[in-house]
Amino acid sequence: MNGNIYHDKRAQWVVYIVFFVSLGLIPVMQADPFLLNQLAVFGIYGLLAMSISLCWGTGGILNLGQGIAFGMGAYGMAMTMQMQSQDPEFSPLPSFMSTNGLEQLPWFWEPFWSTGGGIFLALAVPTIFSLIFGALMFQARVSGPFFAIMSLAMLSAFYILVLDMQPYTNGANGISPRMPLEVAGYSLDPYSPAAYWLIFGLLFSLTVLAKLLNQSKFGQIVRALREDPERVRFLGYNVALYETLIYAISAFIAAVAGCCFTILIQYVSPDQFDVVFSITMVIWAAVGGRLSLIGAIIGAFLIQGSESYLGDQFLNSWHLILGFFFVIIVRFLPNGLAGLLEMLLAKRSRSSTEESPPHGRAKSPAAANAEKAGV
Amino acid sequence: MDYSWAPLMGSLVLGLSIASIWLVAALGLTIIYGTAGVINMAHGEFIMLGAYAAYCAQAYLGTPFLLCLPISFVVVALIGLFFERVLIRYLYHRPLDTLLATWGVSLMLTQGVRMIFGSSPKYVQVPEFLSGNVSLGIMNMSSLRILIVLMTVVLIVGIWYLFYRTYFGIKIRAVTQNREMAASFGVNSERIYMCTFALGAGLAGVAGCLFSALAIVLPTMGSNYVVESFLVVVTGGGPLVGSIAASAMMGEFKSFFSYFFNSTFAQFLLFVLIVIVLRFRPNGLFANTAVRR
Amino acid sequence: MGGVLEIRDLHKSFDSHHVIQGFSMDVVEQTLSCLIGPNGAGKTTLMDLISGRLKPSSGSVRFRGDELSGLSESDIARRGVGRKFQVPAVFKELTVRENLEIAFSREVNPFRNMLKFRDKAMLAKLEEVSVLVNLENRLSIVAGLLSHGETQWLEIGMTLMQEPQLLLLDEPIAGMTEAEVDQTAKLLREVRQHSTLIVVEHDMGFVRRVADMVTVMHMGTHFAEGKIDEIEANQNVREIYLGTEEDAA
Amino acid sequence: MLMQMSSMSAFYGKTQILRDFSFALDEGQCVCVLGRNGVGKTTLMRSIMGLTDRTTGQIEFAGRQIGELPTHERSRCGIGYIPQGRQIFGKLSVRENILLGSFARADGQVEVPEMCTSLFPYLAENLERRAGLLSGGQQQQLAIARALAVKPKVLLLDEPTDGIQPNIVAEIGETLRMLNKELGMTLILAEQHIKVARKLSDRFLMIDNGRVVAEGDIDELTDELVDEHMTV
Amino acid sequence: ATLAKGEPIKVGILFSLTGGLAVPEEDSALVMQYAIDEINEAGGINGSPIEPIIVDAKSDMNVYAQKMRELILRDRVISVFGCYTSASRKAVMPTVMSRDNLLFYPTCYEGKECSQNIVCTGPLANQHSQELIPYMVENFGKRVFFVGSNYVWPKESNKNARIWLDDAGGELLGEEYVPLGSSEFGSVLNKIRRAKPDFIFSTVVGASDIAFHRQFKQAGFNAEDMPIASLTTGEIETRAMGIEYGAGHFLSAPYFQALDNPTNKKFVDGFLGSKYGKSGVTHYNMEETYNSAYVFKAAIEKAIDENGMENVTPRLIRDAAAGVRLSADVSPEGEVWVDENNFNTWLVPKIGQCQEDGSFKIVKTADSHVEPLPYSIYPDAGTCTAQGLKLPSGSIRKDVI
Ligand SMILES: Nc1ncnc2c1ncn2[C@@H]1O[C@H](COP(=O)(O)OP(=O)(O)OP(=O)(O)O)[C@@H](O)[C@H]1O
Ligand SMILES: Nc1ncnc2c1ncn2[C@@H]1O[C@H](COP(=O)(O)OP(=O)(O)OP(=O)(O)O)[C@@H](O)[C@H]1O
Ligand SMILES: [Mg+2]
Ligand SMILES: [Mg+2]
Repeated sequence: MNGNIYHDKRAQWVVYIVFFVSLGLIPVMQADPFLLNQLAVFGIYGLLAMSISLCWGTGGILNLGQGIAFGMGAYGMAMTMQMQSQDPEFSPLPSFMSTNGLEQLPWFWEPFWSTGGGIFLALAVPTIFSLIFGALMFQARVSGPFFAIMSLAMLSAFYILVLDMQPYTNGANGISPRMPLEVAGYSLDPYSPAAYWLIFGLLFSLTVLAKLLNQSKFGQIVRALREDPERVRFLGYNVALYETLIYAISAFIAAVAGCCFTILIQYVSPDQFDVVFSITMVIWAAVGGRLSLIGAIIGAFLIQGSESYLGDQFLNSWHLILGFFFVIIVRFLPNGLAGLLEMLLAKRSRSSTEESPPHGRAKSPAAANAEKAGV
Repeated sequence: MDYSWAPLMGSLVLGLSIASIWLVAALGLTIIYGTAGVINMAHGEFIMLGAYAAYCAQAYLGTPFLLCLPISFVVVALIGLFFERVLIRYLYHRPLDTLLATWGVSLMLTQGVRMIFGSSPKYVQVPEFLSGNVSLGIMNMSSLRILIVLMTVVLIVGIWYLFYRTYFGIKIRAVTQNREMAASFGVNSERIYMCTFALGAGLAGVAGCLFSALAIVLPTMGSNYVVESFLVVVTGGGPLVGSIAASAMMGEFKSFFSYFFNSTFAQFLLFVLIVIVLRFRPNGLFANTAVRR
Repeated sequence: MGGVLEIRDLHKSFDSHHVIQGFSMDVVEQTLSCLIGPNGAGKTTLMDLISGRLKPSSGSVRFRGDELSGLSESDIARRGVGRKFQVPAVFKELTVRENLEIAFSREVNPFRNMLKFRDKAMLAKLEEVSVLVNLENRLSIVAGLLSHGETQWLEIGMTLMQEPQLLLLDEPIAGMTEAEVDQTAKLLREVRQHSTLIVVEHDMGFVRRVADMVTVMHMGTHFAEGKIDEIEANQNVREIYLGTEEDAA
Repeated sequence: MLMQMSSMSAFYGKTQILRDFSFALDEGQCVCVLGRNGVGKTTLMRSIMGLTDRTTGQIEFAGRQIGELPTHERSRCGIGYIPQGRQIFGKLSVRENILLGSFARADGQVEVPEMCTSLFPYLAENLERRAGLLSGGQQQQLAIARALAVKPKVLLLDEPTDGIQPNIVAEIGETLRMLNKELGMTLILAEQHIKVARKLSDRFLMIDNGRVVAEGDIDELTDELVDEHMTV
Repeated sequence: ATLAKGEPIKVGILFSLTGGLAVPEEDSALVMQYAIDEINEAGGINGSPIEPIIVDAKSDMNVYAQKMRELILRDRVISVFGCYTSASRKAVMPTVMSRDNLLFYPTCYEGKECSQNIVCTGPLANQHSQELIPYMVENFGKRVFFVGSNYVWPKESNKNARIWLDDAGGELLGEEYVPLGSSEFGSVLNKIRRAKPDFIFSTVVGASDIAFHRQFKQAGFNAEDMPIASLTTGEIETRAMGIEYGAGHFLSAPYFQALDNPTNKKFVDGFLGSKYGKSGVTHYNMEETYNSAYVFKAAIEKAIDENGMENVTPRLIRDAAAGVRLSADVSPEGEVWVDENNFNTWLVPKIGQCQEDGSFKIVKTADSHVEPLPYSIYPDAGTCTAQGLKLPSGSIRKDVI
């Protein structure tokens, strides 16, 4: 199985380059604002799927509450953009606050007057929250399904909190800043190639960084603790710390995605904290292949793309199809489409080298081998 | 507001009612998780199916409400059985994957029901004596809620009897503890898992039938119960007593928090409280300490 | 006679079941002590207590003067206590090389490890250890595909990568062939040059070959201690563990 | 011929434990399976019960091919299993443990058999105790009682004296002898203690590295053989 | 989006056909298709048929926003009909405004918006309770308890209601909000029991509303002693909860199925007889949606007349909608017209009481049309004009949402 090109690091980087170069070229060939905007939104979904892949695929931490970081990032950015459109002298108060009986800007809104400060908070707050929540959970050795359910519960708690704190969040109506984000005097039209480049650049650089992280010693240790945290502990590593970090890094990526989302859509609502949306992220990663960063990204593209384009024809049965497809993937392809590719490549390399597998029916060596390098 | 003891008693009783609602919703989940270790994300949809089964029985056969309870049980148990056979049984050794796969099932069930019945709410009629109210001095409770409490007690006693007083129960507990050894003594563990899953699904069906009278019958109604059910099971740690204790705790806290704050914020506080509990008892209140070697 | 490891009046009970009952023991630097005793005597539990997996009910475990009980597993490992499990615990989905690389835990700081891709010191050590445990040709194999003996060796190799000062080995030769056992014995004697070892083993032949000192454990207590000959001659030990000729009649 | 295995191999995952294993057993015999630690004695028992990950080859029992049957049906053919480490159900009561055994009875009767209570008076007196609270020796008695409740044609005993105080070892030895000699029950006994083996069995089967390396009447079990294959 | 003669005029229909909001919205989508069919059969618009593009927003605000982008940018529709909750409206408006398209919003809402890209055919908060509160106070007593779902519309409606309540000399005993979608009313009902109000003013929506009415009766309350005056509980809701739970309670709406006029008879018979009428009822929301189609027809025809078919833009349609009047033989609820400044609708609120058979009996009809005032309770905020919100300072802010 040395022959399996799937695990060849150089081949993996080639795939990365081809993938990102072709994505990067799209605005050059296509300037349709809708398409660019939509692809940019898909890019955000890709970021989210990639963050899930990092946390769940590499670290084995199934996080059904990724929407927390995503939503916090989105709200942070929305607050920043909202304050950009407020006038410090004449109308310092967003209109929904006065509706809800506030007379002064709440203290935690103050930093959002500054665009830089706002964006910093939009990224820092979810990351710090994940550090704290992760540390609490992982130090108590909450793991597996229990962690999944707890992250889900935490997500619901946030959903409810954001709904309830109407004076500060505008409740169910969410925040719709009137104007696009303005950075250094330049207004970022969400339908422009510039917005596309921004998202694409982030997706590219964060994915590459995540891939490097996977290949570092850190990534190696995290993959090991996915399999047997106990053993890693006895090797002298602080498992809770590692788990917390990979969880927080993944949350940070989701927060970045959240920020971008608001830039593109100019709207946030508690639905960012919706349980179904967070589970959908997991579906993207599962379908694409949770062990592969790029697989997860492609999973997001495939599912959201088909939802957008098949959706209208299959209006009534889309969920039925999605559910069925997902069940099939989980049942037969636990490592998603990337796992399928790996298996096919393994078969090819084996038949070409005439290397017969050792006896046994359990897992194919390829499956056992899944993710040694984390594509 | 008047903070004397009478309203507090009122919320205590209300807490009991909320607890029984959550517990009856969580019973099926508890059994499935406790026995087979499967996290059944489609549980909410099984509840929904129970409600639709009651609706169909009433609309097409004219079955009276109380008779709908066993019908819901049987129908949903059969549906559960089907999914166990075609899907779950391949995943018993992959607990996280059961969670995902059952979520896929839940998507399909919601959409399937919507395609058959449409997304408008369905109406289940309850007999006159259940749409009233019983007043005991300072305490007040609707008869339907009393029925739910009674039904919960009956189901718990039934499950307890089944688990601790029948041969089937010995088999279930044996399989739960050591599947291989149970098989070595003639227990067909596959079939036990299958029956347990069907039983759990059936119990969800009963819950759905009860809820159809309390709230609303919709394809999406399951999601209203599923998170709370999970929390009951997770906080309880798996065994039946755990779920009873957890739901009692959660119901009373919810009721008390709602008394002092509003319902929304009460819900939030409750979730935070559970996170804290889990921080100190990571495997739930009544977890079996498993020996790993 | 002061030791690297001093265990004093250790107690451990599960619910009301007393597994370790007032166990005391000293281990001298650069020796190989064997721990023997009937099944359920509490040997593995003792290992768990030393390595921090279990917290003692009372009593103390001191390693080079530091109290260990109360520290976390990783802290204890950081102090130089390595451990091999009774049921081999390697990362089956990773390659042999990766298993060994991960075990090299001189650097545990996650932030520094994020920047670590190639580590000279680690490569040198890996080279050394893989030869020592005879896995130098199997480095790119997924650990799940190794034979049982190789898996045992891999785990020993992993503990060696940790560069431990005190090495706890729980039944290291279970499932090994005669030749492998020989090699393991040789290996352990070599390791003893710079580390202290505690080995739990049922195979008396092996014990005889490697042990400097033998400690017998029985029902959670320190039952007997001495050189192998003394132990084998000890009537009480024969009775509880080794068996006596008379019984056979 | 009660049981016959031919060219059987057993695997855990990809690791092969038993290699080309063959042996036959007559009714009423007591065969002792000997071998060092980890040679595959337990695996042999488990492959008879169908508990390994994969087994190839044939097992014939009481005129029936059972190699393909699921575990629970094998036990119903009349095989009682006393696993290594006892593995009683700690959370069930003593009575429930024994009743569980009788679920595998061919006649479908569910009861605590006479034989169990008369053989093990301690158990008879403590039927409602939680089995997890019993001491090791008592648990071993319970494991035997549970297997007897199957009304088995053959009893598989995996190191039944393992970790048991010497006086109880003698008692158990006595019980097994009685079962075999007086009630005519067939026994397959895995043992590391030669003395126990010599005392109880008619035949022996020496395993090394997953293969049968020697076989014969118990008298043929020479010290040389023991030295060669069971280093002590 | 440009039009050509004879080619279909594409419009978007954006409602939730699945999910929790599907209950009211799916019917709106159906009635919209019915209206479009009706218009097309009558010759379409200037000879061009209307082509509806129906999408499902899945009760998810992100999907509303996403689908709105698809409709406007990809499908290039000239207008969109849709949304129900305020949240969904807020979700789509940034897109609608930035692409200068037009949303027809056919339901009741709280107001306090002044966007130049929206036309609303439902009642505003001020139109809703103007008649209802005084009527209830007069007939049942002064003590009232407010219950609502926890979001903006109920809160704003309650603010409005409080003003009418003060006018009528009523007393507010308590105000409770339950989470959207929640079906647990135990603690709210306990609080009501303690407060002993004369009637309840309810702005609970959706599935919660049904649970509320059921548990209200089950808790031993009844409509004779303590009726619920609701802004939402119409024919659909009543049928879903069971008529016995709805009977006796009150609803304020501009339209009831039971309205007795020939246009309504034609609408009810026609709709229920069509392939879209499977639900068996018509409902105020549906009627408002139906009307929005005719407002659109009138406006686009006017825009075509004035500018020529090729030049029509969503903006021109919106401008043309100012003052559009639907006469009593088009609008089932009776004559209505679109305000020239704020593009909400002048209408006649009515109060109905649910009967034993589930139909509503009109117990009161407002004497005249009520003016839509989006800023009625925020007089300091300014007034809404066609160009934008005119601040007290005199300056104009556009796109205020
Ligand atoms: N977590 C636990 N809970 C309850 N009892 C336990 C636990 N761990 C071990 N025991 C009990 O403690 C006793 C000692 O176990 P231990 O594993 O230390 O024995 P050992 O000497 O290593 O035996 P072996 O030679 O079989 O490995 C046994 O009776 C075992 O059942
Ligand atoms: N579940 C398993 N997975 C993988 N390998 C296993 C498993 N169980 C046992 N083995 C290995 O199979 C080999 C044979 O084990 P087995 O338990 O049959 O030995 P044994 O002869 O019974 O030894 P003992 O005298 O210690 O009981 C051992 O090397 C053991 O490590
Ligand atoms: Mg041990
Ligand atoms: Mg064994």
